[in-house]
Amino acid sequence: MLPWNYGFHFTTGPIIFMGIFYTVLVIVATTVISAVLRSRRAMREHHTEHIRWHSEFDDLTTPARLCRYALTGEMPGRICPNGFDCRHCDVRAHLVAKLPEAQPAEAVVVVAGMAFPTDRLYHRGHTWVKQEADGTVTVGVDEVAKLILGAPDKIDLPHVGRQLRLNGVAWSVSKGRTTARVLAPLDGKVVAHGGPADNWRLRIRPTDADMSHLLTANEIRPWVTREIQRLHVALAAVGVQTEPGQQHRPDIAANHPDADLDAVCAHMFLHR
Amino acid sequence: MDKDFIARGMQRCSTGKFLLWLFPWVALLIFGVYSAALCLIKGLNQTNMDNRFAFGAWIFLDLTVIALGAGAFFTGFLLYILKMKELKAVINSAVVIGFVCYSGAVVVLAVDVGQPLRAWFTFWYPNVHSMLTEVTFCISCYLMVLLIEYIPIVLKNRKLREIPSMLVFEHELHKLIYVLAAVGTFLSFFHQGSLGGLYGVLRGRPFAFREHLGIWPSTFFLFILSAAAVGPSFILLTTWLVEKISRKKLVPPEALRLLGRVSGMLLSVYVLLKCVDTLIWMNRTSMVRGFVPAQYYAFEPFGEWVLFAELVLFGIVPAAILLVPKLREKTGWLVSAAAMACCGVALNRFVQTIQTMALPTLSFDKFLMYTPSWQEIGAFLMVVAYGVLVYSFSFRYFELFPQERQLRIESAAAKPQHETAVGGR
Amino acid sequence: METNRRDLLKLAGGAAVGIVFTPVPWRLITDAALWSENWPGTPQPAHGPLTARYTNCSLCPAGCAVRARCISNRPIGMAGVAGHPLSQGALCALGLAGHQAPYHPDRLKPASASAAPVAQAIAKGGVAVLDLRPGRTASWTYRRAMAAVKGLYVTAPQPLPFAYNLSAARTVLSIGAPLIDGWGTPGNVLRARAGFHLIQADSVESRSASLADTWLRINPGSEPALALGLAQILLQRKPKAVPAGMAEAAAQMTPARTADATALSEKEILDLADALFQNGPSVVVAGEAAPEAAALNALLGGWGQAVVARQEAPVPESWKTAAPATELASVPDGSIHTLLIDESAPGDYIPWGVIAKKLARGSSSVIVFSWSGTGYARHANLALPTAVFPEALDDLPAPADSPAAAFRLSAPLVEPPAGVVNPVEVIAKAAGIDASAALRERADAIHKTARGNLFRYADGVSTPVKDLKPEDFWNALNEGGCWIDTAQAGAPPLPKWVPSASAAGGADLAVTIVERRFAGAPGSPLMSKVYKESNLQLGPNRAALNPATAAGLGLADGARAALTTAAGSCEIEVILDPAVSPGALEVAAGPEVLDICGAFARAKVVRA
Amino acid sequence: MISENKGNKKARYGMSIDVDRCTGCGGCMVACASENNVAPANPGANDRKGLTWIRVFKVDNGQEYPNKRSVFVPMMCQQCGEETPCYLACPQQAVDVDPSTGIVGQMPERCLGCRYCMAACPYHARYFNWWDPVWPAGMEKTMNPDVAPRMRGVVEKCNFCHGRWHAARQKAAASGNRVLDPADYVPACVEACPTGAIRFGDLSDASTEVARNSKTPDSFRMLEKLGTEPKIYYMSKRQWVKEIAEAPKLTPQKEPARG
Repeated sequence: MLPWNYGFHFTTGPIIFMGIFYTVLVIVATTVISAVLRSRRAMREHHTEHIRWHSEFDDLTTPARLCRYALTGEMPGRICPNGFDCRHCDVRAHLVAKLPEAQPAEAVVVVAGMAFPTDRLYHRGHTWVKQEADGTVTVGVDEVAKLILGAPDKIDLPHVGRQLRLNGVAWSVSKGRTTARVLAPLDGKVVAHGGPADNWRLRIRPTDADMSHLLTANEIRPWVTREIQRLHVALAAVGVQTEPGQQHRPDIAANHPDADLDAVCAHMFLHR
Repeated sequence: MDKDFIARGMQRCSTGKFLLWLFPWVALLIFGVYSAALCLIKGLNQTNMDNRFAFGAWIFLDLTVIALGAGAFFTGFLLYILKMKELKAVINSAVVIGFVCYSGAVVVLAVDVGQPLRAWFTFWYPNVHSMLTEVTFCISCYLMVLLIEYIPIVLKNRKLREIPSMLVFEHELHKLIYVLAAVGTFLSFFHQGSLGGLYGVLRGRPFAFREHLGIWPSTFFLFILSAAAVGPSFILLTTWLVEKISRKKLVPPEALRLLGRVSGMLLSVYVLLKCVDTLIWMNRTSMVRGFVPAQYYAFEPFGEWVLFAELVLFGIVPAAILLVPKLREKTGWLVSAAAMACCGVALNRFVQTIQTMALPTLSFDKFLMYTPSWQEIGAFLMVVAYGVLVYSFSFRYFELFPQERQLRIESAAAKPQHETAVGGR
Repeated sequence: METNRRDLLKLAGGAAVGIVFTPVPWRLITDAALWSENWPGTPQPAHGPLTARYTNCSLCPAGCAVRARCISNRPIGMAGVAGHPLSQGALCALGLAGHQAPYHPDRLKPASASAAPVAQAIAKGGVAVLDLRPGRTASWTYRRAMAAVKGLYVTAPQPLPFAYNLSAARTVLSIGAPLIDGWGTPGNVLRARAGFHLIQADSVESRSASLADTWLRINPGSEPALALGLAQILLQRKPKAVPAGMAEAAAQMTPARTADATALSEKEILDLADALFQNGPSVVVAGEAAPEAAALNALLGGWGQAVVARQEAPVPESWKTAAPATELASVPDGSIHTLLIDESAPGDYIPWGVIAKKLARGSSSVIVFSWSGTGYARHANLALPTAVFPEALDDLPAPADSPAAAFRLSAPLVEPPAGVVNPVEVIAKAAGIDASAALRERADAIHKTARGNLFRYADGVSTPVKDLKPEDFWNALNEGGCWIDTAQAGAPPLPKWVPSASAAGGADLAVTIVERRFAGAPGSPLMSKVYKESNLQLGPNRAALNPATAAGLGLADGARAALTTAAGSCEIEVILDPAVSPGALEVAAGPEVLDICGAFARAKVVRA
Repeated sequence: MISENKGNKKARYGMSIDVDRCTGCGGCMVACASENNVAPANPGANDRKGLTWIRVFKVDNGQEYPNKRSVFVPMMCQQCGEETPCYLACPQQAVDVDPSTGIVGQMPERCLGCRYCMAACPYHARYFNWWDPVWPAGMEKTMNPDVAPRMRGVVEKCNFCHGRWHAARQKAAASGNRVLDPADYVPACVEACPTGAIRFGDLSDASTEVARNSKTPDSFRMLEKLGTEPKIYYMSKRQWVKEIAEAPKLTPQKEPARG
């Protein structure tokens, strides 16, 4: 084991053998220690939300991870490699340059009886972002979210002043036995809380003005169509069958109290 | 309560049903712990081993279990080093199986030695000439690696990942997992090899002794190959079994077929080399030492059929099945061939350990038989029960098959569409 | 520069890390391991000065000379005494670990049992002493004591009236005798072995059979027939002396009949007779067929040379009025009221049934002096624990292979435990005679003859007795010495022809008993090495059968079975051995087996 | 261990055993057990679980009566000289080969009890302590203080009476000698053998009886073709006895040897 131990001889055999053994130990120890150090740094630098999102994004099903251009049919079947952060995506930059964005045709896009105003941008986690005059943004949940959860029993909003991270948890919503986490659509600091009456939840001062990762008016229809399909599949997987062409009545959570809506929420709100 | 620990979107049976499933295994575990405790407290006189049959059922089962557990390192190697992405579907399960096999084997070894409290002497005063030293060092290092590889699987549990530090550590560790996979592959190569070397170096046992290549006997390399060949087969087999027991689709069929193909390729290379090795051993190695090989098979019940079964029935036949794509497509053939490959390696380990011990070396020796005592069987069943329990808990609370959710969603998606199509007509 | 607490802590931390890179902690761990290497409960023998002490082993009648390696005077190892005229430096397995005999688990525990009943019984009358090792000084004391109380001194059987001089023999026929495995003085036999041709007639492949020049596998129980058949042939060659009654008995035993009885061919029998006749001097040694063998010896050329009159060491004149020795067989049945058995010096084990017949019905009592709980103590009304070798002082008569008279002491090497009784003292005292100095008296009587030499073990020097003072002679005997007579022994008186009793049993298996030496004396617990931890010798209560015989009885190797004879039944373990004659049973001597198997016994074996 | 005998003449201790003279009395087995503090058999022990550093086997020529012949063959550690199988097997250096004596030593206090050495030994000369050693009350007083008793769960074997070698060496050192007096170092079995069948001495010294015996045409070693170079030489004038040293013959259901 050690040069000063019984039976250790400075000959080739023991030196090679123990050399390999200690090398292995050092490599394993280094790996674990560096993982510990890196996690400590990540914790210190508040990368938790970022890491959570990326680790969960990898575990999402394939249809949930489709690129926005796959939704619109420009790049069929493409899986987003960036965790829905298009701000630094080369493909998007390339496509934006090639196809200048068309102007929205209508003020409200209606899909399956749900209204999606085009005066705001949409996040894949079913929130919307509306620019306010004072430079802040309003954040609320879209109709799909309301379709699933209806009026929530309990909402846990972040306290004012809290820094939200894009795709981190913005707030959580409870309904019955189900808890869903609503993802933050952008980086920013919470400045005010809203309520059901205001039709918005948070007012945020963004820390990054780039909102190119959010869906725009022309993408709403293909996206929502796809989301409704996903919802049907998710409901089917927990035993809530939908007749072809049938639409769900709002507040699915209340209509199907026995179904495992946890799984459906995770599926639709993009978390596990 | 229990439900909160099960990942969202995973369908698991009710707590009551789970407890019902656990009950027989826990009972078996208690019986096994009692058996092992008898061996530890009263000594190895509780076994039917003796001075001539110094190694018995435990060593045979250890060697088999470790060969089957090779799936962990080899799947890791294929996934992280050779980048066979399909295998991501089974890697977590492979790691748990590897962990269960190795830790179980180490527990049995601890019972098997006469003075378990002196186990650390091997590290303190290692004899580098001994194959067992190599085995001990590599197995303990690899068990450590497996334990570290198991950590991210545990930390991904629904409740644990709510703790930010756990989440972050899991993420950071997982990023470095290829280092551990590489180290694990290196260690596994050596200890699978040295387990083979364990018997191949026994100059005093011409039945086991083999020609050396460098410092290692040929069995060193054959054990590596055979372990690498059946490791994937065993993963295939267990995955299929878990699918049957849980009545769920857990991995895409392509992953299983890939495992089968890899297994088949390696198995055919192994069987070929094993045949060459057997011929050299029969015509040279053994003869030079004055031992006529035919004599090894002159004692019932270990006749020539053992050799035939090992090489042909459980060697060439499963290799051929696994190499034919048409047969691989059919689950029945695939699983049967994998099971045969596993039997083949178990038979090989049996021949190496038990037959070696049973055969006489001196002209006035008897051919010996030995039947394990109930304590020996109990102690091994303890490990089996332990393995099933660890795996059951892991399957229930951790995501052993990352594609399970996706497959479930896919099958849910496929159903209404199919119905629509029918309705449409 | 100022040092603060932080600096000190840093220093301590640095030192701790630094120490890890020095050998110190690792050496400490290694040394800690050394301490942990002691396993609790394992005895640690004490050290002390090493010395050699000498005595004679009294575990069996051979009485081999012993050199004991002692630590602080405790014997820790035994070895033979090189150059000893009788034991020739050899020691058997029993003697090599004889110093451990006192610790055998079967030893009778010294209890508070009092010897008072002995005195009461002797006072009542009708008492008999059974001496299993006659010829000792203790035997003389018993005879004197019995003479004083009109009791009976019983032996069984009487020692042969002749002794063998094997070194003078050129051919030795052993009829079922364990010649090489324990007969006579092992060292003496082994030394003479090179000079004679050994023919072993044995129904099993005993160790003597495998080491013999010729092994004749005879039917078990046919030993007397072989002796008679040989006598029939030899009688035709006009021997000088013929024992009375022999010619008549042998006349019927033609070679054809002998061949029929023994399973040998006629030619083999004639060849055997020729070998004995032509390659003389020849002697015959027998186990159970001793009477026939004795008579047969008289027909051979060895009579008077290789077979001589047996000599006994001189005894004081005053002892010669003692009671005569009576053979157990000639004691009337049901006549003994109180039987005192001295098993402290074991010899041949007499089946209990033979003894029990002699006891008076109803009111008899048996008092056994023994160290072992496995012998007659099982049948006794009172078992009194005695000392065992090397705790007791006793003397050893010359064995059957010593042509000269001899006298040696088994001097104690260790103290006997408290609570043991000395049978000689107890019986002498109860009979009212003083025998406390009997051994010394006898030594003086020997010294007075001024004959013979004293062989001293410590230096291996032989000194004529006439050159020694009585005191020195006595001391030398106590410190390890052996007196050997120089007087020439003549031809023994012609024996009378007495046919062996043979047991009837028809189709039952004929029993051959081996390893008789273990029967009376358990010896060292380490004897387990030769019969339990290995199969070298047949262990107690194990029986070997020919595989064919066993198959006929439905017995497999290792089966438990019941051995049943006319006298009773006991449990045995069966092992298979093709060397055993079909229809025969080789069984290791043990008190349970011997109790039910007399000479030429026949037995049934039934699976348990 | 290596430096201990530096400068001394290297010895190669060995034995010659004349099997024609062995009577199978078992004296060597008992003397060995007594010398080396081997405990008596546990009640559960049998011939496969016992402790017999030297064990005498009764070996026959495989024939039926009247051609059947048997010999007694004492088997102990054969003190292999080359590629010592047990030495190479032991994972923690509990087996050593003393270069100054050629004796294969066993350190039970170092032994883990893995029994790999037992699997490695072709002579079955190694024994495992299946039970706690138990000496009947009082018998510990007869134990040899020069030999440490072993504990349950370790392997032990013949070491040519290491205790006696040690004592002889101390005696030689005390009188200023560098070489031991051969009369001082005689293993217990050699001393006990009543027929002198076992001889002991330095094989590298041509003047010793063992060295001469080892070179006679009658001498042979067990399984010599394995190349383990044992230092126990057996001797017999009979051809069939010499053949017992070779590999088992093709007689499957051969009668088991007693021993």
